[in-house]
Amino acid sequence: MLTVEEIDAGYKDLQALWGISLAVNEGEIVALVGPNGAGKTTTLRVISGLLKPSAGCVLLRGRSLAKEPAHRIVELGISQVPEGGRIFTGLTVLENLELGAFGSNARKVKDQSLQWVFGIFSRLEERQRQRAGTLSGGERQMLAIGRALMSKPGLLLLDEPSFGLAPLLVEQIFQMITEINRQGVTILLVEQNVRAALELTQRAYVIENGRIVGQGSGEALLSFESVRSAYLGSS
Amino acid sequence: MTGKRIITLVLIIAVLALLAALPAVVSRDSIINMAVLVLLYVALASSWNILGGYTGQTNLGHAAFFGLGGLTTRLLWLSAGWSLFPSLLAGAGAATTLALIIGTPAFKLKGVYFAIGTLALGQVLNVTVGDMFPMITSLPVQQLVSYQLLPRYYLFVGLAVLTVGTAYVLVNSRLGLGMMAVREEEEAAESLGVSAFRHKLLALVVSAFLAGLTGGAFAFYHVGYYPQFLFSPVWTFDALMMAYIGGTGTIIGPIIGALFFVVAKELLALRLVEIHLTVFGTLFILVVLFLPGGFVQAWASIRRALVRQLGARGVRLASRRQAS
Amino acid sequence: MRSRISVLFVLVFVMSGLLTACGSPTAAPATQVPATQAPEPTDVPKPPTPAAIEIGASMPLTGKYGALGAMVKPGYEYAVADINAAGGIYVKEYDAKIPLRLTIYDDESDPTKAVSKLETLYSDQKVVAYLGGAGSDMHAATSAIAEKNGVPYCGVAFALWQIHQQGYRYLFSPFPKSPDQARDVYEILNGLPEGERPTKVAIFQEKTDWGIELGGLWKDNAATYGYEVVAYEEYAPRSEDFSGMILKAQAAGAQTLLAMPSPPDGLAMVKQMAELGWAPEFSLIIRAPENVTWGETLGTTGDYITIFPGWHNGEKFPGVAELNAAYQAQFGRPADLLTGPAYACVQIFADAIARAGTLDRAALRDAVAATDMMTVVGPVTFNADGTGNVLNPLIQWQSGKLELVWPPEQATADLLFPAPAFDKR
Amino acid sequence: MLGPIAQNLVFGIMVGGLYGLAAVGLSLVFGVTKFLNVAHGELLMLGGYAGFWIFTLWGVDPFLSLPLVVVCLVLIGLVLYKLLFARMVKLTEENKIKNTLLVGFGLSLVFQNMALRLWSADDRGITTAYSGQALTLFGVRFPVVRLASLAIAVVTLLLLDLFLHRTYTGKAIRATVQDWEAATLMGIDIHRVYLLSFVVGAAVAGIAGALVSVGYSIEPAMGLEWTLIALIVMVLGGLGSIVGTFVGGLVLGVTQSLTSYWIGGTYREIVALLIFLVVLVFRPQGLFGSKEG
Repeated sequence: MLTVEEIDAGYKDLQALWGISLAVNEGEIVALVGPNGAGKTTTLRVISGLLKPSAGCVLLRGRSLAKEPAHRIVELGISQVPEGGRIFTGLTVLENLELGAFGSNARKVKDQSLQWVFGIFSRLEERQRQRAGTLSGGERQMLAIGRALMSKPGLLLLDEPSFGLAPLLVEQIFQMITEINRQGVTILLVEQNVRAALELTQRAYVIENGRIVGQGSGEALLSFESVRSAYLGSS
Repeated sequence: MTGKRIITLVLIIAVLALLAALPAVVSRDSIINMAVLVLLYVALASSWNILGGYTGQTNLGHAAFFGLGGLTTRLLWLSAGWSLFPSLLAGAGAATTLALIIGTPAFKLKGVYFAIGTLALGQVLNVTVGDMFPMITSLPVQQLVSYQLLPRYYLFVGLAVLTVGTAYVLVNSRLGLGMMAVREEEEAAESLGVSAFRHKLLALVVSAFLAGLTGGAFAFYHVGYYPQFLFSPVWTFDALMMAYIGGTGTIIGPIIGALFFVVAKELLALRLVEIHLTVFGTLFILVVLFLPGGFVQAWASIRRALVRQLGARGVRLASRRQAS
Repeated sequence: MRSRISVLFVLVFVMSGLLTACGSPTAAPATQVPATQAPEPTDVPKPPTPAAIEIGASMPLTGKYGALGAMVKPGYEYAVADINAAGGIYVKEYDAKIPLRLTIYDDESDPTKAVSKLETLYSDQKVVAYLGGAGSDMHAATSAIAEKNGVPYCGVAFALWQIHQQGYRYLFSPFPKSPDQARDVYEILNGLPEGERPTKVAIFQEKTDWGIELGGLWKDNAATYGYEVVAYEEYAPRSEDFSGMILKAQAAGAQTLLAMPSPPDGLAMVKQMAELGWAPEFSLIIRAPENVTWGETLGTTGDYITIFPGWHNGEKFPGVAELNAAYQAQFGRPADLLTGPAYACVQIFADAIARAGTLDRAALRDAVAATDMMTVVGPVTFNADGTGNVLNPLIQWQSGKLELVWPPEQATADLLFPAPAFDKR
Repeated sequence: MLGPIAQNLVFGIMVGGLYGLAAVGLSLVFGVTKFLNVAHGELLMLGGYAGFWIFTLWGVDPFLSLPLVVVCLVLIGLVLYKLLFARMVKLTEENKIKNTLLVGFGLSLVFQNMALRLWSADDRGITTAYSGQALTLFGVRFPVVRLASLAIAVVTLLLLDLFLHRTYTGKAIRATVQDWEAATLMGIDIHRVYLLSFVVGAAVAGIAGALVSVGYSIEPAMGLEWTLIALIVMVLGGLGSIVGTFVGGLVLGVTQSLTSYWIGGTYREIVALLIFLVVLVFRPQGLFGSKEG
């Protein structure tokens, strides 16, 4: 479904990604793991078009996204949940969700999508009239994911959905992610919580210093020595 | 001593020599007058740049310091009969005092709130001075008859040198590093033990002192004006434009900005009486569009491009040599 | 290295300070280029005749005084054109008629720019006389430059009297001043039958030097002429809202309004007077209603207001008709209020140059001081302080037109009094 | 005693409404785009001249011609955005403020001189047949022109508020104000949002200018003063709140009027500015601004 080929990218004079290649197949959950500053978020930004690569290309179902501006890529079916959620705190929960369905196609089926999202995150339905700024950390993350789902994406990019959440909540969020995937949404997940991520996913890529250094099935990687020592610590 | 530094030093000496010799080279008062204006704006824009450029606090009330310095100096020098240098110092002192008074409340404000807060503060002084001193201040006839431009010119030379020199010394000191750290990331600076407030206040005080001195020099230079005139927000905006168009946060930026601003505007005003402002406005927009970071940044990128090109050619030459 | 640069800065600063303090030793008047040679023995050949007599003006063509500058500028230009059409001015020193050359710069209503423009005129064009701009702040700055450079200066469009009391020798202004305006208004009102006079006076004083001067004189003179100031309100220039002042004047039962607002203030003031239903029987509003667009902008609301403008194109002096004709041809209306006085300034200089017989500035200054001539603003002589003895006409907006209503021998219409309520105009 | 004060209050509210309207346009543009367009006062001036021109050339009532004025300013806004401001979108916030300030400064010079050539430096204004009329209620006079101006200001404000809160585009604008990158991830084309806000800001400035030409007067050099007022009111109300900005304008207008009645006309500006500063010291985010933004 998504193919990333030999991407170089960076900010100003600082190159952050070096020849990144990865592929996500329809229906999969794929994780991208690695230490802080390895280039995980940058990779997602390239895929969603916020950052244009200096070399290489991103293909969605074989179609190049090189010339598409970020807001068009959403309409083409890639939706990103940015790190920290970045919900619109000054707007209500409902308004946040509505904005998720901003694209013209998504807007036509807005009410349907809303029911779908409320089905997954029932808490959001209860709080739909509230200002998003008043939500708790877990609710904010749910809203961020729900908002991304409103565009009816084929591919959902999740950037650190577990960040800053209590372990219990993390488990809950991951269950919901599995549920979303089960309902037919392909997922590319960036996580620092490597163990949780690898348990969840079929396949994973390991990124370090802007380069892909390993890949394999989740379980295989869990037993991958360098991954073990580097990210799972002594446990 | 690196080669680059020697070049800088030679350039500085050359500019200073030129400034010193200018009156001997040109005998026309109009040129000296224009030079006075350039130097005045060099001092004003450089003093603004200390707080606005290096410390990242956009002060839109700079005219208040300039005006207060001018007002105090003029009153002491002209009305109270003080001699010039004590009056100038008193003017700068008055501006500094104002800076100390307003510093604490002003730096509670961040970003655009600070900018507009200082703007309002400047306007308070502007209106108050207009109200309290509605009368013109003109030089008395005896002084007019014996008015000499050259001492005034040299005062402005000294002032511009002092301002630029202070800015240079300051930004190359530990304090200057702290100021720039505050500009880049206030919280990060705090976490490194850099007190944002103290650095901002220091920058404000130095900036106000120099602006006050500049105002005082203007008071010594100008034959007749209303005291309120020095408090007009236009002084602030002019200084800010010059720093911006030259390049904020650099020593040379405000100097180039002032030179461009004054000379271009003056020459246009003399040649195109009817449409000079339209032309200047358009020119200004074009400069901003094509050199978005100001002259200094544009020069830097041109140089980078040149170096890259030369470097590439160098490589090509080298490889050709190897091939042959 | 860094410290070396710092030391350099300090050194230069100290040196320049010394230069400033001692007055530069090289500060010999290299700039004092003599405009002409001193008179010489007759056997020496005459100095070469200059191609033109240079005169110059720095005036506000843009900025807040732009409207005033626009009225003054054509006055200078027509006068110069008329004199040159007659071949120029005969200067005895050269035994030749020399044309005038007028250089005009825009100072953007900014006194600093005005100063630099005058310095340019002095050092580049080497002008023998300055023509003034407009607006009292501008004159205050520029007349000081004239004094400094020793260049005769003729300025109109300012009634400020104080400026003439500083001992300036080169400043001349053939224009009515505050004391005239403060006296004449009561003289005119006392021409009305006793019992009909609007004796309760409200003064709206702008807090500027001229406002303070004129407002104070109006107040001081009131009692002498049998008037009572029932409301005296000060305001800062550029106030949008005058309702507070109007309400007080209205409550005090004022019948006469005396004010000197700038154009935007004057328009706002009169609009709000209409809205609040306060129509004084007599209004003297100097400055704002001089704007040529006053009648067009306010319609009937602007009627009945009187002004001391300094001049009016209905005056019956020689040259006025020709000036009006030229103005009509170019602008489609007779000459504006400030155009005549501006024209007169050039006439005065031309006359003085001819009498002085030289282009020497000091001699020219003495000749101007001795002026006694007829101009488009009537007979002009100067007092020792440089103020002119000139006619101070009163004009009134009547049906959207400016009519000259005083003095009677010049009048083009009668003074309309009392003014009716605004909705009855 | 109460009568004059009430009367004074009426005038204060009316002038405050204009301050508010002038600031609302600036606040919208700044909030969304972080463009600090210091030529805002000049846009106001152009709006004033547009109304004035339509009135003198065709005799169209200044209130009826407002839609035309809006069209003019929308066009001007479009051209300015496409020609100049669109190039600033990609800059960092700090550079955006800097560069737009510089461009705005250049523009203000150009517009001032254009106006000077087109309409001369004379002060102009619109006086209609009903200009001096006033409704009297409990002894207080309500000048019809000012009443209508205030009504238009309020309606403009309410429409703007409805637009921002009830329409999809409006919500997209508000989302962009908060986090333009997250907004992009929603599929919002921020270029269009910027363009729209800029144009709407220009249109609101135009309306304010036309109302100024009816109630007061206009001249080519009026821009700076109105830009300063708009900046101060924008911050007084607090960024990010349209209604707050408008209320900030009312507060300023009323303070000025009451000051000039009670303390004296010379102090109206000083007192208002001091109150503004005091507000800032105690509420550094303005009257209605939230710290969250």
